[in-house]
Amino acid sequence: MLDVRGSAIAVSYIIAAVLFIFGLKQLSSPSTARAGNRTAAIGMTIALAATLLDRQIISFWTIAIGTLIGAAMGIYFGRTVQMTAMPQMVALFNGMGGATAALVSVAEFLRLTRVGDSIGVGEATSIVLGTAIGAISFTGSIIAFGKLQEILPGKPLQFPLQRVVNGLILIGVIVLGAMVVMSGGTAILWALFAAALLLGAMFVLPIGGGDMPVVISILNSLTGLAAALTGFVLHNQMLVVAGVLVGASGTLLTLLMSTAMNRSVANVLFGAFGATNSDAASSASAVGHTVRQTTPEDTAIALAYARSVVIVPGYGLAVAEAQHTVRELATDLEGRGVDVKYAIHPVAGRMPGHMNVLLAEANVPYDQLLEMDQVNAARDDPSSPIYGMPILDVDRARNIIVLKRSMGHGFAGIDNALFYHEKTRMLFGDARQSLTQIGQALKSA
Amino acid sequence: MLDVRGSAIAVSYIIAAVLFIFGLKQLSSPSTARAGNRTAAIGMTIALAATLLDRQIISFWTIAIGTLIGAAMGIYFGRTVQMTAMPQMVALFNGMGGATAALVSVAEFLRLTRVGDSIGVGEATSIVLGTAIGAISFTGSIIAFGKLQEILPGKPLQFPLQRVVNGLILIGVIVLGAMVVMSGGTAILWALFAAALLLGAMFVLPIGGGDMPVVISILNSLTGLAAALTGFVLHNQMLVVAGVLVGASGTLLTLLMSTAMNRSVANVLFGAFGATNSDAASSASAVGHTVRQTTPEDTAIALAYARSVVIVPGYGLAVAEAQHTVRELATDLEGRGVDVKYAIHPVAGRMPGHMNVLLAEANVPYDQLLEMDQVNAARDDPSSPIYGMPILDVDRARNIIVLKRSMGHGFAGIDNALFYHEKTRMLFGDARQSLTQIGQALKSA
Amino acid sequence: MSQELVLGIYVFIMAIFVGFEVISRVPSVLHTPLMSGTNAIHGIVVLGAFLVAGSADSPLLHALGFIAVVFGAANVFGGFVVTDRMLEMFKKREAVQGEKKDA
Amino acid sequence: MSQELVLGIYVFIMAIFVGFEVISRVPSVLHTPLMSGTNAIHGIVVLGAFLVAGSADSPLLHALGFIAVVFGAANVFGGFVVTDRMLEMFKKREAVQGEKKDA
Ligand SMILES: NC(=O)c1ccc[n+]([C@@H]2O[C@H](COP(=O)([O-])OP(=O)(O)OC[C@H]3O[C@@H](n4cnc5c(N)ncnc54)[C@H](OP(=O)(O)O)[C@@H]3O)[C@@H](O)[C@H]2O)c1
Ligand SMILES: NC(=O)c1ccc[n+]([C@@H]2O[C@H](COP(=O)([O-])OP(=O)(O)OC[C@H]3O[C@@H](n4cnc5c(N)ncnc54)[C@H](OP(=O)(O)O)[C@@H]3O)[C@@H](O)[C@H]2O)c1
Repeated sequence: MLDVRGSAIAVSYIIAAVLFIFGLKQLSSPSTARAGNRTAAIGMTIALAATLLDRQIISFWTIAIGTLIGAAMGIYFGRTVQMTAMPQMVALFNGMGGATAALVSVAEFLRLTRVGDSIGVGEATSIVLGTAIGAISFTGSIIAFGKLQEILPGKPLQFPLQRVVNGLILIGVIVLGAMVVMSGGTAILWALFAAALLLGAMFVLPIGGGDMPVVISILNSLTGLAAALTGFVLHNQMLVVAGVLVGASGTLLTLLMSTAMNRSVANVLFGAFGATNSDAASSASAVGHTVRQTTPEDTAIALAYARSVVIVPGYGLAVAEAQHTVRELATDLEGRGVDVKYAIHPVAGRMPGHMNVLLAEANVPYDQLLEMDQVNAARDDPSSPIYGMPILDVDRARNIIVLKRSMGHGFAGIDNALFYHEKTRMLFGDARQSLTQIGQALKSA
Repeated sequence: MLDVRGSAIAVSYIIAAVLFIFGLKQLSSPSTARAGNRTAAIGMTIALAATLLDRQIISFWTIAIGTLIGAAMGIYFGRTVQMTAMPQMVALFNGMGGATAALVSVAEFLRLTRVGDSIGVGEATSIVLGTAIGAISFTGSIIAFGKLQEILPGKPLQFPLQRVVNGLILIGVIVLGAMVVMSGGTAILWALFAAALLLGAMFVLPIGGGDMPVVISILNSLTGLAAALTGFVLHNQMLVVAGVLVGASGTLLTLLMSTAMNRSVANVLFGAFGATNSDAASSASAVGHTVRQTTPEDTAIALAYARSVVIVPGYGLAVAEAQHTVRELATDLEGRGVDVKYAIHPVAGRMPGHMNVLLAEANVPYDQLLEMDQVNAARDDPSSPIYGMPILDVDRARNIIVLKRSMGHGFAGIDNALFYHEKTRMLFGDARQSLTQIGQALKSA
Repeated sequence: MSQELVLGIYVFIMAIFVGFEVISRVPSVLHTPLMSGTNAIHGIVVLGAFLVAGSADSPLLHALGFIAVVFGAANVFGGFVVTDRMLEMFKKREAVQGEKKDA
Repeated sequence: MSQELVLGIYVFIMAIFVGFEVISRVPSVLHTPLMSGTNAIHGIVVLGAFLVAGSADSPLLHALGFIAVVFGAANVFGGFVVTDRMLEMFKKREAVQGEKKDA
């Protein structure tokens, strides 16, 4: 039986869980999404305030100082991060959440064993899983952050027998976990913690930078799961609900991305995409098709006299931070009566929906962003690693203009047949510079 | 702690709950709906089989015989009922479910009090609510059945001070319930049961037959709630989940219908629709517009030379069981190159979606049924009781032909301005006869 | 509040969300089968009647249990049968035309 | 199985259904905010860190609790702030044009 204070805390948690769900429901429409994020934040505030009422808490100093420091860090980074660096940011915060879940699990174990009671199998299992999953999520996210921030090389880092070594570490984690559940022992739990930290790093290192969005999404759902497991240990159902909601979200986004990339999740995680197929890719490009170049001036004229222009933004636009420039160009064209639309591939950019955020930042209204509704699976080359991936039918356009700096291959490391298409003109140069030049040329056209 | 058998039962219940949810999910598409109903039935089978493993059960005779009789009744009625009589059928089955919930609640109370233990407040409250709601649902459904089956008059049955009397019965139920929770007492529970039975009947009697669909939907959700409460008493979470799912379904359908009728739920329940407004209705018809009649032959010619025909089926089509005749007529017209569609008002017929079932019975493929997407709220007469109700814009058609037997007013008891529209032609007679005549005339046209 | 009550409230609330989310996706074409299908599902309360009837040790409990089992079983069987009959009739254009060719 | 475990399983399963139903309605335009918003929500695990830090009675637990609170708080505050920043930018055509007129 809970006393009055305990009941008040329990009711607050229930309210928080409901607010999390309502917040996510509001996220399903652009017009209510911001309110939804705030609804969830209110739920969070209620839950954390209720926790402070808990009789277990005897000193507030550590909590206050820790929260101040953490909040300052979070708010600073959250306010200043560039929209192009969103994926890194999510990875970093996700790693922190994973670390928290792991540390809380370890601390609960220390507390429960010190009291001397034997821990139940259910609780011990939850602690072991929470520790392991949280730790994997922590180091995995840090490596993903490093790759996306280009502190670490984006190319898959591979060494001989890598899978064997990773398999052994995994077995080690499982064995240590089983030992903790069966016989307890703080030292073993610490060993498990260390092994899981290692596993997280080793697991993400061999995955190419282009696949990081999928990795982050998986790690996000793992952190949610770790939070839910912590909820089982703390007998806190609200934590279970919140954790599971996040887990479901991460799982759905992972499946969605791998569908949009036409690859299985296993292939993403273990395929070392962009490393193994580089031979095939370079041989394909050796066929020696001709590439046709164009100039900003010619492009401006083509655009000015077009009836309809579809802009297909890719990662290059984001990296060059040319979203504002393209928006200005589009406004100019619209002023001339040209119909302008944006067609966005579901995995353009560095995380799902990333391009939409970048264009929204540049004040493009969201009702002008077309989702790719007509996708056309599988085209010319069945031996290509991206064969069957949904593609935008840009080659149905009367003219195609590709903006990039070089004939470089990008993250995927594969040649693009579109560049050699007879309707294609390449406009080499940094995306922002090229677009600025087109804009100037357009003014005088 | 549950033993092995108890655990097996608990797991079976969890599986059943999941199957119910999956079943309802499958119900969201016509192509999987039938499988969904079967999924739910499998869940039901698993749950009932698991219940038989319960150690409490010492004799199977009553269960076996009772199930046989009940199943025979259910299957017989379920197989033989006319599709036009669907609403009555649902009302009848719903009443039986309500009765079951009420009887189980009463029996649990008898058992728990006989053991001599004092019942907890939570359990006592659940028992009281389960008994009262189940009983209200039982007699309410029976009265609704009687009205729809035309055993009872469809017109609202009213007598002086009706609301006062109903209010007093309601207060009685609440007082008796509070007494049971506070002091127990089998006699008081029986009194509560009786009062709730009376309340259910008295509550539905003053509601007009045209509003029965809303009433049935509310009673359906009440029975779901009663089942969920029984789950609290029996400490059976699966019952809670199943009951709440039904409750949510009934609530959603109720809201949907009252939106489609442009009336609040309170207005439906307490407005005695079709009784109070009859004066206004008859005065409107006294204005003396002219009505233009037509013949089956003229209708056939008009149809044969139309480019597009939209059939707007109403309850008259259902009552006349003319769904097959109209289907044949439509096939004939399609053979002549006429484009035929069905436009279905959300509350046409006697329950939501009823017309769709009737047309499906007549082999109309479901992709030919248009849902009313363009509804146009509020038209000519703001003093009309149905002012603001979504309507199909039939008067935008080049020609309108109305099939009914007379200038009678139907359930709602309101005159229809459409009948006096200059583009409207009335074709009096039973819908099936008229349609058959049109079909014959068409063959010779 | 007991821990069990707290957990029960979570189950109750989550079931409400599941119910509304799942059922709001059912198109209006299928509302009649939805109503009769959910109607069958609440018949699950017959398992309470099984427990009463199977453990009855007085004529009164026997009678209550028996009536409850009859009513509950009628609800369950009737509800599923009639829903199945309705849904059997829902066919796609091709299916309907295929059938016509067969006939 | 204990009754509490059974109830916990119900909560877990129902939460899975709620999660999938609710999140599958989020359009792909909003997937980046969804990811960072849910990322903030799992920061709720910081409440466990509060309990550890607030009840710590050894230097080790103090240290663990402190680090966990810092990390967890950064997750929560950073997650919500960055999501809000992103969603602030999503505007309808009229809103965007209205703004342009003002400027
Ligand atoms: N969004 C998701 O959810 C998601 C999920 C999973 C994987 N991915 C992966 O992420 C990648 C996204 O595709 P992507 O095409 O956007 O990226 P990408 O494959 O890395 O290609 C980027 C392209 O942009 C060009 N570029 C870079 N900087 C530029 C600049 N300043 N100006 C002009 N062009 C510039 C590069 O060509 P130059 O070097 O010649 O300039 C390069 O070809 C894909 O590999 C995809 O599989 C995304
Ligand atoms: N479906 C739902 O979910 C739902 C929900 C709530 C309320 N309702 C109510 O249910 C009613 C449904 O509207 P409704 O127009 O279908 O029913 P209605 O208002 O009862 O009208 C039925 C009409 O059909 C005609 N009719 C009856 N038998 C006929 C026959 N054999 N041949 C030709 N015509 C015949 C009647 O005219 P004659 O007597 O002149 O032939 C009458 O005007 C409305 O009152 C609505 O508010 C439905």
